[in-house]
Amino acid sequence: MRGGTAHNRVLMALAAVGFAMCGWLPVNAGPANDTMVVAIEGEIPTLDHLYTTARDTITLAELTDDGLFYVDPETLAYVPAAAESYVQVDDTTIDVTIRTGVRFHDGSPLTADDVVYTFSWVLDPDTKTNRGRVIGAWLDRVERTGPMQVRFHLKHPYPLAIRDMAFSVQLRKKGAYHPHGKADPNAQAQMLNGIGPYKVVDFQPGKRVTLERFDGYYADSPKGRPAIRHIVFRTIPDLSTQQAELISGNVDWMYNVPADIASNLGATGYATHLTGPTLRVNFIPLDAAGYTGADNPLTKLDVRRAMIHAINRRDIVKYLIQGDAEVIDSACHPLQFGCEQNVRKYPYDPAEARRLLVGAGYPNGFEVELWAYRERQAAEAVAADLAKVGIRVRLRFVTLTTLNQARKNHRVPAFFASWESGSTADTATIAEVHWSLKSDRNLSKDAVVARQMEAAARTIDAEERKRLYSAALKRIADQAYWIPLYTYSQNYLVSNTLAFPVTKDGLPRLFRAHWRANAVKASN
Amino acid sequence: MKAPQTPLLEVSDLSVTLPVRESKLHAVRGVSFSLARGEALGIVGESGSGKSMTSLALMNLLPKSAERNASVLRLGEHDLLAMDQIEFAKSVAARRMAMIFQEPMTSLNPVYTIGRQLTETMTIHGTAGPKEARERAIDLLDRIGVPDAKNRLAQYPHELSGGLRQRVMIAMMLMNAPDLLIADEPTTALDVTVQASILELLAELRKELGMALILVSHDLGVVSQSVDKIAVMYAGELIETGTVKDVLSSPQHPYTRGLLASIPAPRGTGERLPSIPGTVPPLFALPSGCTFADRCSYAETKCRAAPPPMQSAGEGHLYRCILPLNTTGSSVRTAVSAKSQIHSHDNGSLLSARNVSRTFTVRAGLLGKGKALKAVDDVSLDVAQGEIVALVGESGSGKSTLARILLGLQESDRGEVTISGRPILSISPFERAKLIQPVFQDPYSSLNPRKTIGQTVMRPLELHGIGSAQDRRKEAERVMELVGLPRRLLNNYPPQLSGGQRQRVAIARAIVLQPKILICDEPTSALDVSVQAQILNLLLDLRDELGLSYLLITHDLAVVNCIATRVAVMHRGRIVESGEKDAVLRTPRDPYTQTLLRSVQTMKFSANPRAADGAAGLQ
Amino acid sequence: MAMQDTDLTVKAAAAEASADTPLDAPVRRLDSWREMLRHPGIVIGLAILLTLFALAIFAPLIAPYDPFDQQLSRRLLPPFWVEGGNPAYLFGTDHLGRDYLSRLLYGARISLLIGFGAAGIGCLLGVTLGVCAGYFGGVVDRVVSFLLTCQLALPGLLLAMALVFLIGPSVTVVICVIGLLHWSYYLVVTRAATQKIRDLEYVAAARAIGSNERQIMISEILPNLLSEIIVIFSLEVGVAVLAEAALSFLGVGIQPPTPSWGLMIAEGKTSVFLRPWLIILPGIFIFLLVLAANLVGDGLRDMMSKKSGR
Amino acid sequence: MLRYAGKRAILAVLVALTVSFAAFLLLSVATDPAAAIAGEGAEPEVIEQIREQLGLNQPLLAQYGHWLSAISHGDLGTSYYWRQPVSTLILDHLPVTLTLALAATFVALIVAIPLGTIAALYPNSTIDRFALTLAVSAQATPTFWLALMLIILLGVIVPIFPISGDATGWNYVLPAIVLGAHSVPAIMRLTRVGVLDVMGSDYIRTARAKGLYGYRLLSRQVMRNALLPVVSVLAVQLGHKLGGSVITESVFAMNGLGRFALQSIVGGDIPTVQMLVVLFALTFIGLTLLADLLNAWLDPRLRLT
Repeated sequence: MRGGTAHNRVLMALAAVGFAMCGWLPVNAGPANDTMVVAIEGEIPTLDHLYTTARDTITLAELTDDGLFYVDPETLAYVPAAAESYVQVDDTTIDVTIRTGVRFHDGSPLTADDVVYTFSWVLDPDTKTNRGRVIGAWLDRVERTGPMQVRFHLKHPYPLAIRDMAFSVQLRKKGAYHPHGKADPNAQAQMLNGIGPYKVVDFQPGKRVTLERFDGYYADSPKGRPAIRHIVFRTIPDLSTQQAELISGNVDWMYNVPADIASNLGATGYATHLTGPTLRVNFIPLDAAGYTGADNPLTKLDVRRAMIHAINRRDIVKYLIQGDAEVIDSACHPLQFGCEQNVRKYPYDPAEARRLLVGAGYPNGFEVELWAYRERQAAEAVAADLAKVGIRVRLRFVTLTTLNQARKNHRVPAFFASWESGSTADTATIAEVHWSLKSDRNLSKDAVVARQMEAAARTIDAEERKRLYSAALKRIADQAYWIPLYTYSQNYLVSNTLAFPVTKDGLPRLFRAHWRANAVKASN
Repeated sequence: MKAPQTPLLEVSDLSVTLPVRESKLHAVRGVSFSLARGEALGIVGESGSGKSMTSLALMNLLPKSAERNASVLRLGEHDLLAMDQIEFAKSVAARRMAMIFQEPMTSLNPVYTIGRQLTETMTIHGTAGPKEARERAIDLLDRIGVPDAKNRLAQYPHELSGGLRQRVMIAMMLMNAPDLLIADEPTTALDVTVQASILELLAELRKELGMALILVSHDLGVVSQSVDKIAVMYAGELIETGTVKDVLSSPQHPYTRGLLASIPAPRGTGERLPSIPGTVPPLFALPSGCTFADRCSYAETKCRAAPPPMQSAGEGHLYRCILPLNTTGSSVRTAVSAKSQIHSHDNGSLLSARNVSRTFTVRAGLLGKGKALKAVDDVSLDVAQGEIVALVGESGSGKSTLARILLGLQESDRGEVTISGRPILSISPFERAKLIQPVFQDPYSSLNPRKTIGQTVMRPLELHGIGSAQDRRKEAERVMELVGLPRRLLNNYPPQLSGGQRQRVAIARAIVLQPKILICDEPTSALDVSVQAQILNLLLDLRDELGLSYLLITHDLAVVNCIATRVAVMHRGRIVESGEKDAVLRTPRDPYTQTLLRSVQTMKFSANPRAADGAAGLQ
Repeated sequence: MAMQDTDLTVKAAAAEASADTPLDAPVRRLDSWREMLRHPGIVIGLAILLTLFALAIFAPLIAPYDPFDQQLSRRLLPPFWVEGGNPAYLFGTDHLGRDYLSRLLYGARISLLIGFGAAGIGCLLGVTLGVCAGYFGGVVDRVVSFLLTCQLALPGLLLAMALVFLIGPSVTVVICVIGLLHWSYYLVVTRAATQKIRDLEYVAAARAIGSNERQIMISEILPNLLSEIIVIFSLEVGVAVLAEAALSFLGVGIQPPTPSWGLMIAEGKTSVFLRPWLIILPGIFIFLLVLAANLVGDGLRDMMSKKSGR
Repeated sequence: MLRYAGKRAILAVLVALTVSFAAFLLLSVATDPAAAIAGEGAEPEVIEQIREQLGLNQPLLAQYGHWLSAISHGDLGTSYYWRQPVSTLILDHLPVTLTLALAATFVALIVAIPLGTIAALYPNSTIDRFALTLAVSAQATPTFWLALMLIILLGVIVPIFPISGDATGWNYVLPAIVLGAHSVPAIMRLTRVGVLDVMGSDYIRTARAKGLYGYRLLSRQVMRNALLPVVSVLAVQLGHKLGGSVITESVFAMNGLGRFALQSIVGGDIPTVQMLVVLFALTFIGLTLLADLLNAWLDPRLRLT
């Protein structure tokens, strides 16, 4: 059996060589064949959003998957999607009615069983989903109360339950992870059976994902019916190659473009430069807990404060990040609920930084590793600023996976972090994952902050939550656990034939893109 | 001249120049000769004489950059001068005129079968179809004495021995029955016994096919046996030509005389050979006078003024010298005679080998199976004080392995080597170095090119910590003088020296530690005849002055005959015969020794040795 | 032929190396400076190399700015010949507003250091192994040849990437890893040459005067390998520079803010269509350095093969 | 011939074992696959459990033994980064790399061999100088730089060829040129030296004495000898291309094994990298073995050993 399939694969591989050599023609980008080509820098190793937090996969999952709820990108309000409605029965019970007529890509209808199955899978720690821990923190169990009704039992009051259902849990068909009766977490990695507006027709891991508009998509979805028939995600690791492809018309859409390139290229007229706000903030957690060494310099408060003083964040934002970006002082996005702005501030002051370093016993500075997986330029700029006060930064650019691994092994004294909060304007979405004592992103080990953040996340009372966040955020700033950097604006480059509505939360909703009227006409 | 018919080959005023970096090498100048149908001409000369260039020039095989000029160059009805390369290749090469070369090992294409290479000679010219060509090839191989000719065609060159390859080569060139065969040193790379059979074959074929032959060689012996006419070349010029008898029995040019005299001939032990000092000059500038003047003891001022004209010394016997006919014969100084007696070998054996054996395991590759090869098999040998023992054998006879064992550089499997009664392996390398030293064959590889002559000669002293730097320098200078090297060469590097000079340096290095015995492994076989005589004389001189003993390893029986006192003949790892020189050479008992002696190309028409001794420039 | 007895890939490597180095001329010498200075390739190569060396050594004196000095307000200035260029920054500035010329000059230090350092490590390793294998033959030779086969079989760039990535990138690590992966040519060539020299008569003569193995290897054999080693060394300098550039380009080599040419290209390539000079300039520097090293190596080889009469 | 092949094969196995051990050792020491498999935020106990499951707490040699025996049973393991069997991944990425390597080798051959031959036939001529200049320049040009320049020139300014991806045959043109250019110097020099050597050899003198000239001399007597060493080097070059086209594949966004390896390295997926290293080494060994047999077939002298 095994030998047989291996043999077939070899044959297929050989056939592929033949195809490639003969020049089997692919679909081209553009309105002519109704195909939008999306260029992404990273590779997509798996289609299953439950198993990754990679940004490109989130963008993709918006197309292939729906959750029970959806965030309206215009109003940022939570609206029912696969759910028809919900009722908050009490602080810890939510009843959800499932919309009829929702179909999986294989044609089968969505039922309560599927919802229960999905959430049970996510809650089971053995399945090791990426979302499991977050959901498991508040959700106790999900109960089927009718063919189209489910009841969520919460462990404690949780203000973001609907939000988590909207962002974190994409619905799977019952048995999706048990292809042969046996649990297999990889079952949906290669061929996804979702309920989103697009279905996957071809997936070549690390290379391309080809999507086709799902004709069975439910008509009353808040996402609406997509305009473009095919979407192709192509991994083009090299940003310059992406640009080349965009210029020569083989790519329609790219994002995460450095601001200056986006604006300069937009100015040439070859492509359209779009920019929009995001809820993304950038910051650098510092190893105040001494994970990488009990008495490493970062455990000293004055050192951490000196580091913030040393960085000219204003210039970095003004010249490097550009756009709508702003310097932040608090450990959250200013637009987020509970994001206290009245915290201790550390203006750019290299002299003060040096003074603090001398006071902390580092007159000659010290050497420290700064890990980063994106924002190379900003990380370099930060490193250069720190070098000016004598802190010699060794930059380590790695992938997110590697960073996660290293951090888990306590090898990371400081890392250039970027958090998008799942496009949610609530401090809870940044606080939980960064300040929980269980999280390896939390390099402070501060029990007080952890307790306050946790309490805030279990309270529904808005004033009380504000008070808790304010206290925690003030403490964070005071202790300089993070170097807060700046908010971020998202830069897109799209082909001149494409209309793409920029979203407020920075998460691209590609199903809303459509061809410009004149472009379609021209191509016809 | 009463040429009965128009000559087959006519060469007049042939010259070849080769650009070497910025200057030009005048390799061949003003060479003229002619050859009748079926006639055989031998071209003789030392290295650098231009003899090979002349033959290559005839065959259009000169290097691309070379320039060939002549007033007449004609083969039968073909005017070779008027032909371009392609025309020549189509109608003359291998059809009318063919050529065989010195290196049978490399002259056949290793990746094609013999059959293909043989038949190609015909098929490319369209003189025969593949089938006929094949038949002709089998016939020829048969005729030439290649056993099992039919099956040979499928073999590759590397599957044949050197002698067979040379035969295949001859067959290949005779496929189209050419009018003229040029053989450029056809036997030099072969063992003596094979050499004789190839020469015989060439002579037979020539008669049978009525083909003319040009035999190019450095070996007068080889040439004298198989040709009608001889042309002697020196420094790019033809200096004497005539019938074999005329040239060999009454040589006119001082160089020819010297050359003949330098050939080692049997003589009283310890007697020095006549030799010509110096070496052939490379000709970058056209000479203003006689090119031999610098080495000629008869040279006069007018010799250097203008190139000497050709003189006639009888019908068809010409020589390029201003001296009148037969003048050199009478005013002869005889060679310096021996200075001292030969030490008797009563003092017992200095170097002694008893039942020495050595087996090699030849292994192919990392995982290959070993194959035993007996290089030295139960050999016993003695060298007594003052003796010159010659160890004679062909390549592969194990003589070089024996030499390394005797030097203590290699261990024997069985048997024992003693020096002055002490086992050689019990002597420390330093002590051993002061007893026994080697002199090697190849003057080019025996000196480290990265070291000056001074460094090379002083190195043994330095290594042994003898004297101060100054002392060592003085000692080096003394030894250099002893071996006849000018002191100014001390700071030169080996590439700047001639072959003879290098061999002198090698000897200097060997004697600087004042050893008792030298093992000379083919010390002169890479040298020209005239230089060989110089080195042999030096060895004799050193024996007399320093009381050295020699073990002389050689394949050249002439050299043995000339200076050895005792002879041991080695064949396939064993010593098949040994004894006093005269006994072995005159009345050989072992069949191998007999074959060996028969194969030696002795001079036909040998000149009167005394007369030859009186030749020019003898020391 | 000893070659075919030993190993499959050794032969291939030898063949490849022989295209680069005159295997058949182990005893030729390169001591004529005058002759060298008449060879146009060598002259040009040496001139470029010396210039780059001078630039690297005197970078602090020549460079108009500190290569690490970041002026974000002046980032991405074009060079002076492009419209909008500022004559104070001849080659413009990079994405962090650092003077490009200064970074290029300091980059010469890194490239030269890595080129010569890695080639040196490889040389030490390869020559030692090669001479030992060639001289002792037998088991030593077989073991070394086996090692060589293994080394050749390993995918070099991939392994370098993985190792640098795992150990953590720094100049020292990059030098060591590149050096450790580039010794095969030295080995192949010195082994073959040593095998030839080993059997030459002056080595036997040296032994006969009482020299021991070490003395023979150091005093008789090594000096004669010098020409080949210099040729390979200069070619390997080029190879090492390119390897470093490739690693840095892929992000697993030299890390910012160290000015490495490969890294500068990697950093500049995002705006290759808007600011092509950001990659063309360092590209030219890499090209020149490698070209110079190759010209010198080729030239020396050329001279050697001419001397050996090829 | 058979014994020859057998001996080479045994040697190849030995090399493969050594190389795989080296790859295993070098890359195992520095990483902890258990932590990677456990995923983000896993508890230490879970990691320990996985470690036990995978046998990672056993001595290294025992681990190597297990690893090897798994491979010999065709089980190359599952990548935790790609969440797929490694064998599937390799087969998925192989066609692109194979096509690219063959195309690049083809490009190198059609440029290098004629140029090298002509250069050798007319030494020191203009074409010889041109060939040598080309070789030196190609040697000195960083691959990635050439790739970027070609993209700008032939992809954007004069848009003749597609710039990225591996969907059609045309996609392979630029990458093949870039990758091929890398081998041109070596093959060209080798051809040049080979032809030069053969032309100066005694047996070519013999052939000329037989009356062969021009094209017939070249085809009947010269090329087979001159190209013998090229065969070996070609195998080496092809081997390196199969394992070393990381840069080309990255710049041109081709989804071959090279980029797959790079992604696995930076993704910290060391078991996959180990497998790739072994795979490349095996390919290399296989190719050189092939070249050896080819050489033995072309050169009768080798058949004796």
